[in-house]
Amino acid sequence: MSKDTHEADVAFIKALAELLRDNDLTELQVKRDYGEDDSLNVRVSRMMPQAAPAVTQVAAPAPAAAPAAAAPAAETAPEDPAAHPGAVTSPMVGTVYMQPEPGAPSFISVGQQVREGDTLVIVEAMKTMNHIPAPHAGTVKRILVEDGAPVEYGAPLVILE
Amino acid sequence: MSKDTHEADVAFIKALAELLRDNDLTELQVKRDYGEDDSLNVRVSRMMPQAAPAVTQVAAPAPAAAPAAAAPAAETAPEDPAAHPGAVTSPMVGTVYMQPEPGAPSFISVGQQVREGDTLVIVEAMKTMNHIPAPHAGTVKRILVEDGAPVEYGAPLVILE
Amino acid sequence: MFDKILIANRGEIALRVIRACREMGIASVAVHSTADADAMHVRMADETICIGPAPSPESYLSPLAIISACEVTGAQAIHPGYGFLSENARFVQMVEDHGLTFIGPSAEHIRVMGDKITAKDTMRALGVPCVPGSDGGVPDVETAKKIGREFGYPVIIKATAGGGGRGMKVANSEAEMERAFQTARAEGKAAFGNDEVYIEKYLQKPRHIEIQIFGDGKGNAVHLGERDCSLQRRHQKVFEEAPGPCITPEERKRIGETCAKAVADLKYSGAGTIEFLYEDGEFYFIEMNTRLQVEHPVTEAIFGVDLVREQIRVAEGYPLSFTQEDLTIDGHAIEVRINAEKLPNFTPCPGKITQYHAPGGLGVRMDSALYQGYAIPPYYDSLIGKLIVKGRDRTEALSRLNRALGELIVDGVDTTVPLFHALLQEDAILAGDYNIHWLEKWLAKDPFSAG
Amino acid sequence: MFDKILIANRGEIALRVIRACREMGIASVAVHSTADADAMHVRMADETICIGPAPSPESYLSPLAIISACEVTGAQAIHPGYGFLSENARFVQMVEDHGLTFIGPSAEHIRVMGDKITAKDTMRALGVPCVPGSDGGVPDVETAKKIGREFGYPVIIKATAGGGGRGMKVANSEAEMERAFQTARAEGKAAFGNDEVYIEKYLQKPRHIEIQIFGDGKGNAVHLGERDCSLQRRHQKVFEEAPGPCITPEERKRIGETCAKAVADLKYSGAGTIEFLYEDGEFYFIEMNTRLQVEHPVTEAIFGVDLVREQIRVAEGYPLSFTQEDLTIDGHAIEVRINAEKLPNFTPCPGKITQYHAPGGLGVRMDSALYQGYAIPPYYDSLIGKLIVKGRDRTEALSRLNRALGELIVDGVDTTVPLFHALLQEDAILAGDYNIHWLEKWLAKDPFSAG
Repeated sequence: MSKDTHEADVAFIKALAELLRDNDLTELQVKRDYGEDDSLNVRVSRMMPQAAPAVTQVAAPAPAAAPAAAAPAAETAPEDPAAHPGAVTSPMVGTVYMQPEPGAPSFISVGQQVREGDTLVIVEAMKTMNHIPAPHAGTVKRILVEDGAPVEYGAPLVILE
Repeated sequence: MSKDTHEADVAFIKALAELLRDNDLTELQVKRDYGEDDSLNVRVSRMMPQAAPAVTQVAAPAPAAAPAAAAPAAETAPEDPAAHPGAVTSPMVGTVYMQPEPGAPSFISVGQQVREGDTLVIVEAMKTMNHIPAPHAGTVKRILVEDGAPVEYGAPLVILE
Repeated sequence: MFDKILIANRGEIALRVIRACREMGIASVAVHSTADADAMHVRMADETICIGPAPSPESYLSPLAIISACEVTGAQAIHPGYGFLSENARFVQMVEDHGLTFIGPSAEHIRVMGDKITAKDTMRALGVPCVPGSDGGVPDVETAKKIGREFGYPVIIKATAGGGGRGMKVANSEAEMERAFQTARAEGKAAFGNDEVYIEKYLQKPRHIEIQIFGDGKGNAVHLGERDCSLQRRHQKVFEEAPGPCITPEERKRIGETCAKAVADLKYSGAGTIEFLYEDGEFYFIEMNTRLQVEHPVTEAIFGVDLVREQIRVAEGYPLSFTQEDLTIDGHAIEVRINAEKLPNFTPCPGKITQYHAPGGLGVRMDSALYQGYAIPPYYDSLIGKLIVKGRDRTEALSRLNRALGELIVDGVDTTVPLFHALLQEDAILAGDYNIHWLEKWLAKDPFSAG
Repeated sequence: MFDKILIANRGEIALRVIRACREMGIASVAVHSTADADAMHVRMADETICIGPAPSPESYLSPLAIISACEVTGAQAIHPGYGFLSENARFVQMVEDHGLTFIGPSAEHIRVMGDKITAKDTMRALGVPCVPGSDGGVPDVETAKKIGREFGYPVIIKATAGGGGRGMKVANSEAEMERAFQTARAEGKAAFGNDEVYIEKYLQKPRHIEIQIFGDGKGNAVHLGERDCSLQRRHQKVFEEAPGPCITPEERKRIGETCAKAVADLKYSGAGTIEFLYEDGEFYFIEMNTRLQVEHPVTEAIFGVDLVREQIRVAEGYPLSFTQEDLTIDGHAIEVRINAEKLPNFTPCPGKITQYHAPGGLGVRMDSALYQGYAIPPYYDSLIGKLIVKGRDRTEALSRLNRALGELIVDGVDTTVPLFHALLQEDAILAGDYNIHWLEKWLAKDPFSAG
């Protein structure tokens, strides 16, 4: 396929997208056969600004009486720190400690440079203190947990860049 | 392929989109054959401002063990005679008779001209013979039922044009 | 044994009957209006037939359409469900005349019980207790006082020609009788030009207690205890339970046996319910429903029997599959009616079900014709499901109800589920301490204004 | 009373426990792996906590993760469900050591019953019948014949050093004993270099009958009759019923009381199941499961009790809420296990549920963690639901099962539903005439080749 065709196709799809927006459409599907072995299949869809159920086709049931679980909701939140490429997450369920012992200074502070292997925080699980090391050298951009806070498996602790 | 074709397609689709919007439609599907190996397939849909889920993805459950009901399926079949503008449908549940009495000639045959009010068939319900009249004058294009057959309410009997 | 039964109904009750048919190996025919082509009862039945347009009088209420559908499909019997044609004596007569079997009592029994006065006279003659009333007009205060002493106060004095509350006075004691009697007379005279009055026992806070009975049509009958259906809004039951929280085993036995004997004497056939007002240990007949009730599942839950199967068996001429001795109460059951209605005004709320998830687990029964993607049509009543729970006792049943309501998901339309969540917060409900006025009074306090 | 219970499991059993907690007013904590963030047990619980990645050893099987999750959430007790850590004595010891309550028996009881030989010795000492076997090696044919007469034929002669079928010979009568004995010896010698043999009673067509017991940990215990779980494929139960179609009330009483006495003597705490092979009126102990069984709902159905509630009560130190006298059987119940597996090879079939509709109505219970739109992850076992039906008798239960299976819709993945539709066509199933070999033999005939 030539570059020309690609460009033409892109222009075509762009036109469709504009068309979708201008006409308040939700979906547009085009199949265009130009001849043998040359066809274009486009489907453009757009979620309505306000409409929640549109894309999440079958939103999962959430029992009315039961409080919504925090974890699953967080995953789809726009700013999920766990999704940040520099996020260091908890390898276990437990309680976070920012210092080696009560009263001692914290392992890290925002803006601090750390080397690979430096302890960032401790996660205590079943009376065992697990040092969570920096996976690589970098700067502590954000600290996402508080001293003494419980954390789930996979919870983001620190953002290191 | 050529830029011309693309532009023509976009113009065509744009027209469809406008048509959709102006006429308050929700979906429009077009398949256009321009000749051998040259065809265009378009589907344009639009969510109603208030409407809930966009495309009705959730197909209705049909219990595995229960035989599928014939009626609902028929309604969505591509060639539903009941949807034909010339269809004369049964105004009641009953049994269809094509003649006034056994052995007599049928009221109608295909190709026959009928006047408004002429009996097309009889639908018997609870021992009562209900003459089904032609709603308007015309030609019997098709007879969709057989003598003695049971019919539902709304079942197409005859196509009259 | 019937080969094929036509169900002259829709919604959850049509499904209920289809289920019984399938378990009995009998083919089922669903009838439907054009508006119900996608309804669950149509999807579930072995055969389906469209009988008319959306308005009920031309479809579900049309004897001609129903009987025609039987003829066309070869169904031998008709189960009417509740509502629609289920208590239409003329229809039942037509069914009988066409050589078909109506799964229910005879046209004659339906006719007798369909007329309130005849029903009351019949029941009184059979020994069923009714609200005590004077036989016709009461001529003077002395007679009125005599009646008052006989019935016990309070009594109500009503203008014979009256209605709408005018010419009605309550006397709470003999001291109040003279004034109440004269006032009622005067009001009757002024409003209706007739000063004749009659006197009835006045019930202040009665409960609605109904007795489930079953006759075999041959002079045998049993009772299946009571249901308490006092929680009503505009005479519509919303929450029913069995056994009744206030009924003692002795009361159950007494009124149950009275009812069973009455319907046995009538040679009544099939399921029926004798409704009473209940106050201070006494029962007062209101009416008899000659059909299956919406709330029959609470009785099924505590007795472990299938009332629809039994209806079909009896209609076929089989004896009842249980005797009175077989019927023992096990546990406690509650039903709540889930309507597609928007609170606080209970405005009907038809529409498309975008999500549906039924509660499950131990002791939970869901009778509903909903499915995800179904569109509730606007033409019929708003009952979309019945949630029935059973526990070893009332406390367990209430906990289970709370749990199950929390699991139920019906999205896309408003429902009465929040009503039940709110009721389960009320001490009176938890204690079973309510009467037929309780719900209306509670609703009058506008409990949903905040939500 | 516990305020908060953590459920160390997933799927339908986690849901089962959450339901019991909610009915008891106890907060529930769901633990989950990253693969289960959208699972129903996570959506239903009051609190949730992610404890590890998808592989079970790092999440549901990790004592550290589970106990940590308790500490972090403040849960006082752990319900293990079945599978995973439910019979891990080391885990239970850790739970106890951390001052938490394990909802189940003591670590010691789990340890004893976890070792087959110790379990058998313990049970035999407590009077529970075991498969008769010679005490160690049998020196000669005469002794073998004596043993044969004692046990009753057939018996099986096994090489002490044997395995895999070699060195195993069946003697159906005394006439066959000499040859069988000598052959087993010779094969043992040839294959393992050891000609010592021992003798056991040989069961030809046993049924799998298991007795549900419940102890209060203080020396009191009851039994809740038996379940027949003979229909198995590769030692996985697929269809369970209670009461057992072949067990007489006398047999139930005898073996039930024996089992209840045994666990009372052990001071066993909580739910347990004693599994037997059953043949010709005799029970032979196999093993004891020191946890709730998958198939516990059939027992709940016929006895009207909530076994999970009872587990929680007993773990809190309360007495059982019922006595042996309270426990009477009402009706018949059947459970079928719906697995996400593709027939005929039972290949696991994870994937997205595009449609889910649970059966409803009278006598139907669905325990499932499915919902429409849920994606079954490939990491765990394939059980996606249990359909439990109850009828007044076995015939009614079978009809109801057939009806309910017809209503169930699980689209998007293959399931074992067609297996049950097919089984319900088999006379042996309808008659209850099957044993532990029946299903494998039937499957060997390739009943799904056409479909």
